[in-house]
Amino acid sequence: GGGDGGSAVNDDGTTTITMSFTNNANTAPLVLGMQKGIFRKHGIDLKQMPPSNAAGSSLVPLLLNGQVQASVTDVTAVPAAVSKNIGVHVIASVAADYESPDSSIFATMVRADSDIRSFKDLEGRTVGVNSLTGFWALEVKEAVTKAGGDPAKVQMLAVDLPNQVATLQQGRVDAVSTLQPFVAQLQQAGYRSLGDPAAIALGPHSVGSTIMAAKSFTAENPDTMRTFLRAWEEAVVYANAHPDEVRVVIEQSTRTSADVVRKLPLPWYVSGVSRSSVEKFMDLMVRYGDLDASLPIDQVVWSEAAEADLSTPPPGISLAS
Amino acid sequence: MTHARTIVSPAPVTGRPLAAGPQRRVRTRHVPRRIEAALLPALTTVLLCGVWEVLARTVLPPEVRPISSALAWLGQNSTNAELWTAIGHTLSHWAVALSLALVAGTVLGVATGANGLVNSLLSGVFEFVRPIPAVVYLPLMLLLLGATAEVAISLAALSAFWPILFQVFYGVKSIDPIARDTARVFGLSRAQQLRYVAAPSILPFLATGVRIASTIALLASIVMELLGGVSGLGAVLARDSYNGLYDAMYGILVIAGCLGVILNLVFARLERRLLRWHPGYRPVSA
Amino acid sequence: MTKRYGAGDSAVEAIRDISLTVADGEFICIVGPSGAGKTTLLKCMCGLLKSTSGSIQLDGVEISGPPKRVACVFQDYGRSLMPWLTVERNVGLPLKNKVSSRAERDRRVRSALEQVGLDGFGRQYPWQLSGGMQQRVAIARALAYEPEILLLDEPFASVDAQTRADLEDLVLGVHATSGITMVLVTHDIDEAVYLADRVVVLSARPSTVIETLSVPLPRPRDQVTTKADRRFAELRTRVLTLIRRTGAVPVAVDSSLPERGTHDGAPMRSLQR
Amino acid sequence: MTKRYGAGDSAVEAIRDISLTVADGEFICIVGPSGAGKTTLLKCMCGLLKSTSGSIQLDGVEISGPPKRVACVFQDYGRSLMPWLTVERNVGLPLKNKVSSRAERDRRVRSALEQVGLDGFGRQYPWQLSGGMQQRVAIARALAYEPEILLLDEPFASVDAQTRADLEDLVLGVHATSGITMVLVTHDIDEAVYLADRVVVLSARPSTVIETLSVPLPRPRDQVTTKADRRFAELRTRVLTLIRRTGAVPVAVDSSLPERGTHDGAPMRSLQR
Amino acid sequence: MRLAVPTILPVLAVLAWWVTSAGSASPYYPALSEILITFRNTWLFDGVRSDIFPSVGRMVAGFGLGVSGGIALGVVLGRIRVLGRALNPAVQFGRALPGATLVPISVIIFGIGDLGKILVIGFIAMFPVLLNTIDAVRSVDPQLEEVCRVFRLTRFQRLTSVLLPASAPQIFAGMRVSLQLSFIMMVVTEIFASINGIGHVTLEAKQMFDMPGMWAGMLLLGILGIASNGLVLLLQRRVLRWHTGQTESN
Ligand SMILES: Nc1ncnc2c1ncn2[C@@H]1O[C@H](COP(=O)(O)OP(=O)(O)OP(=O)(O)O)[C@@H](O)[C@H]1O
Ligand SMILES: Nc1ncnc2c1ncn2[C@@H]1O[C@H](COP(=O)(O)OP(=O)(O)OP(=O)(O)O)[C@@H](O)[C@H]1O
Ligand SMILES: [Mg+2]
Ligand SMILES: [Mg+2]
Repeated sequence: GGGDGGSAVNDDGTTTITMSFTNNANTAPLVLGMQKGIFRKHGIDLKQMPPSNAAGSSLVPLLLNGQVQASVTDVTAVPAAVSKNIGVHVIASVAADYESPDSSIFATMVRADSDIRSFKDLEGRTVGVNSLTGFWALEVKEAVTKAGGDPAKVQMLAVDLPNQVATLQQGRVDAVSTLQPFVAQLQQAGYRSLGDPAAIALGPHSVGSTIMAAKSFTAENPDTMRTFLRAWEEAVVYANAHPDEVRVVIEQSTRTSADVVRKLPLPWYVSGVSRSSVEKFMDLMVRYGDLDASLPIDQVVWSEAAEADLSTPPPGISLAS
Repeated sequence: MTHARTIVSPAPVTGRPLAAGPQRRVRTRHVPRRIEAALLPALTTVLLCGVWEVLARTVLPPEVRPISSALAWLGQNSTNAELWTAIGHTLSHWAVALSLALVAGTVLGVATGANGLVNSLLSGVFEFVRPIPAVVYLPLMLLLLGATAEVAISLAALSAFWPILFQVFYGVKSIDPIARDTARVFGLSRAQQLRYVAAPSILPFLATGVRIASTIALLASIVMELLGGVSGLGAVLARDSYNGLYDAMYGILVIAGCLGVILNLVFARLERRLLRWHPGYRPVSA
Repeated sequence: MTKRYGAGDSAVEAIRDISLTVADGEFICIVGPSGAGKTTLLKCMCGLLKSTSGSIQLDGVEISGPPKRVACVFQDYGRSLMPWLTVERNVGLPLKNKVSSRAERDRRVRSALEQVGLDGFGRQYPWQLSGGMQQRVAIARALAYEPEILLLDEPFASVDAQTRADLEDLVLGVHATSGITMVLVTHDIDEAVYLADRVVVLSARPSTVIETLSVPLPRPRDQVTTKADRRFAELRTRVLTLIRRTGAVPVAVDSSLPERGTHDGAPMRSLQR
Repeated sequence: MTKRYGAGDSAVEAIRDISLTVADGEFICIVGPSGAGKTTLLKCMCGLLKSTSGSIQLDGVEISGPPKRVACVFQDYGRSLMPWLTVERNVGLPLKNKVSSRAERDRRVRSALEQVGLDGFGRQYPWQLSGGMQQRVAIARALAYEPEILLLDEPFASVDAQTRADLEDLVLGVHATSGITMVLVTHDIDEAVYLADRVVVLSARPSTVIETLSVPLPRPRDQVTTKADRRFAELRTRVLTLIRRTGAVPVAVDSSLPERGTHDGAPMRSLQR
Repeated sequence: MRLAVPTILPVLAVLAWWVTSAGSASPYYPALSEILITFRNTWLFDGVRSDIFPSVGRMVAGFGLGVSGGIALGVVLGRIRVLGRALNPAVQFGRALPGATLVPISVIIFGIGDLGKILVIGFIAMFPVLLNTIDAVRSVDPQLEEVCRVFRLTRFQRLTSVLLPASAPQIFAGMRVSLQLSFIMMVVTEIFASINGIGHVTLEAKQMFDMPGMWAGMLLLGILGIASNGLVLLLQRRVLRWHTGQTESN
């Protein structure tokens, strides 16, 4: 157990922070930072809770009871929780969405022979998304609206990421909204992309993957949290600067084969919070009924969190024009 | 009275008189029987694996991996310490959960089976709690207890508790009234009635219950690890499925299945020893 | 006392108003037509069933459950033996509370099995024995228990004539040496007269005592002299005519399962006082 | 034929070399000490057990399973009735395949129950009946089945003298009118002589036929005249002395559960041919 | 009076719940009154047709499939020992597969309709009944088997008149566990590829931190559980009348 919201100071003077996150491409800098001693250098003994399939709603209790101090989450979970008086907030980002010349991180895919040409054509069709609550469904709905369609006529279906390819292939769903490495797999198999719903819905470089913490913890341990964020920032910078090392970490921590990882477009790691991006997500949530009203940004994002710098992409990443 | 109807004819000379004294018999007969007993299930298993292999390679989508890929993955990872540690964690969760369920289920099963009042009192609460899956109230548990091994264990124990409770309940109901009367007349104490009359009557029911509960405890442990982020096979499964490692997913399913088979084997052995007297284990007559 | 099974329309009155006093050390035999209520009476006497009205007392104290000093041989001997225990352990089981020394227990078990002619079968299971042998195991269990009062429900029904005679003499011997009070239900009138101090003749259901006959034959008795006694033949004929008169086949009743009782989950047979 | 239970060290030889031919329509009674192997013999005859060596033939054809025209009354009557069926349905169950008309079935069931003195108990469950009544249900079931060969294993052990006499006469009557072949195991020597065309006396285990006695008493027989016949008394004494000679109490064997057999999952009691 | 006893503890529990939750500040432990309002809004009117019927329908179908399949297969595997031995590893393997992981596989194989869900529910619900049936038919009193053989009862009669009634107490023990598993699988199958259902609505409420909604779902599941268990008990009382009578005599 992790105590009652307080962070434990160890014998060697470091402070233990337990985080819950799943090993995937996005969370590679956390692992890299641990491996390179970046967190330890800042006096943070970062520990990972074993990976789980649980959605944000199941992770929040762990923040509240102090078992973990930070948790990687879909950004929409935070306003949803805050609107129900649950004390969590966003303290940092993990990775930003971007489009490179040959691929994007997110994509909505259809079969090659499909008559669906645009998001508007999704009307009357079924789209598989990882989860009905959260940014997946929101982005598709907004992309349909922007394309001039009626999202109410699109049937959303929860299909977990690993099985989306099969359901699409078998015609159980007409389209799936997915991310890397599945996007690359589908493209290789000849599936067609309708575009990046995140970019369409939120504009370029939105941040959907964030780190959240309990408000009570940040209030009681602001120094620890600041130190942690500084360490995270350094880890992000290091990761962005060392794509090869990132690929090795991804390969090891996800146990994906080197072949797949080599072809993978790397995430654009971001440490600060993009408040505008959070607000856009809240707007979408309000528009599609997941939230009654937009919340003041200070209730959702820790006031001391730095603003994200989304202007200059890291050197290893080439942006689509 | 014309012709002979039923004839019981004398034995040919083969009928070797068998006196009370010990007679040695060669044991060789047992060996082939033993092999035969193992061979049959092995053959059907191979056959079913073959069916899976063919189906997975032909009609099923590529995400459903053929058994050969899953086995290959298992082969590659047979020395993977992480995997073995995960299996160890899962098994320890299973063991503790099953023991807890066994104790609680037996005690409450006997109490509810033997005492109508206790049964009526508890049944309302029991029946309300039972149909609610742990997935639903997981956040509450995590909030109260955290994502700890204890949570995985207690939820797994709860799931395994029900089958044992019911089996014991019905076992108590099946005690032969004449055997019960006998025990009472001969002045056996309550503890002795439990030990010598109730327990053996319940045992066949309990044995089935334990086999059901053992698997449920195993599954519940894995699911709790998967959802709650507790170390074990479930946590490995969570990561691998998020990253689309299908061979690994099916490999872990195979591990779960094999654990089930092995644990069942252990219990079946134990049961055969304990229930030698029982008609199900008595020799087949004629 | 009376005893009724069930309640309401479908109640079965097994025993109507029986009054019986058994003296210490006495040997009583109960005879009566099949279905009369002999087993019911015996079960009431050993405290397994509660009487519907009236009372059953042991030494002036009302019985509420099976008293310690009573042992019983059940009519359905097959089901009264535990299939999970060997013969030896079946016989030894009730001794655990009475005899603390293990050696003494083993001795008693061995001697009881010997007495009923089953030495050497101790390590078999009851279901490996013939019907008559199982019945003798049940008798051995009761003998090894050394109760003060022994109730036997048709204990020799499944054994052959010779074994039966041997067992009769065994019971007589035990009665003579240890002074156990014995109540024995039998269908064999010769047996009843041969064994008993008094023979109680029951009527068909609902049963009442038709007559209680004293048997003034001298003890010790033996199969040859006693049965050759003139009074033996007289008593035998007496009992026989009494039983004949009662009509062996019980009156039919038109009763089915009590629908009402089961409706709301109540036990189907509840006892009324 | 011979019959052994189990294999190896712990085998129990129940029947050693019995040869018996039963003529069509004959009435055979088998007597013998308890544990001799009478039940075993009967079970072999009705095809429930396979003989260890030798053969059992019906009309010259080797029996491999229970033949259609054979019915049986089991010694352990209590456990041979289905507790989940009412008396009526217990008796009627085997008729379903023989009699297609429902009305005829009902008639047969009713008449069989009447014959054994249980009319009016049809809608009760077996466990609501006394021991003797249960035994009579088992007899009624076999009678209603109207087999060509009827095997009865101590069918009157639990009924009172009067009912017993009635049932004996019932069986005699059925035998006379329908010509059923009957084989009856009993411990009552009077009964054996009274009923049988031939009485087969078995020795203690491993049992062999000591002697087969023809009973030349005229038919129809009745309780009074037949039993008063001089030859009746002679035969009775004859059988008695034969049985005495064999030693009623069987030889003890020191055998326990065959440990070996259970070890590798092999059946504990396997039959050897 | 007898009817009152089972309600004592639940009534006490509800009272305690009402009192302790009345002024609760924790969003995870909302006031019972609030839960009841949500319950009424979610489940009592539109919810019956749109969510309760589909869910319960799938559950009943799956449960029925599982129980009948379990009994049928159990009789076959229990009686034909060779088959029982041969298929034992397959059975043990099958029941050790986590139900939750079967859902996506069934979506791939059977699609997103009701069929796949019903099959998964049935598959998981089958095993407790299956195991109990196998064990029960193997332990039928040998004496009764002999009766059947002597009176030449047909296979079907042996099944309906002897095997099933003799196994009934144990089958019912399995059925009650199967019923519970059906409920759980009903919810689990609605995690993925579902557009309606009790589990779907409840899990979505959970995802959206709508705690009264989640509690209302749990309340509904509990109520349905009590009701369905009552139905099974009613059936059991009919089928096992002889058994209760026999064992409760005295
Ligand atoms: N559990 C029961 N429920 C209802 N009636 C019962 C029950 N047990 C016995 N009876 C009835 O009570 C009567 C007496 O039964 P009891 O067993 O005492 O007879 P019995 O004298 O021992 O007969 P037998 O000599 O045949 O064993 C019978 O007519 C029987 O139908
Ligand atoms: N299942 C069994 N396993 C081993 N031995 C058995 C089994 N059944 C019977 N025996 C043995 O076979 C012998 C003959 O038994 P059987 O039941 O045929 O005797 P019986 O003549 O019918 O005796 P009774 O008159 O007491 O009923 C007995 O000594 C018994 O110990
Ligand atoms: Mg009786
Ligand atoms: Mg016998």
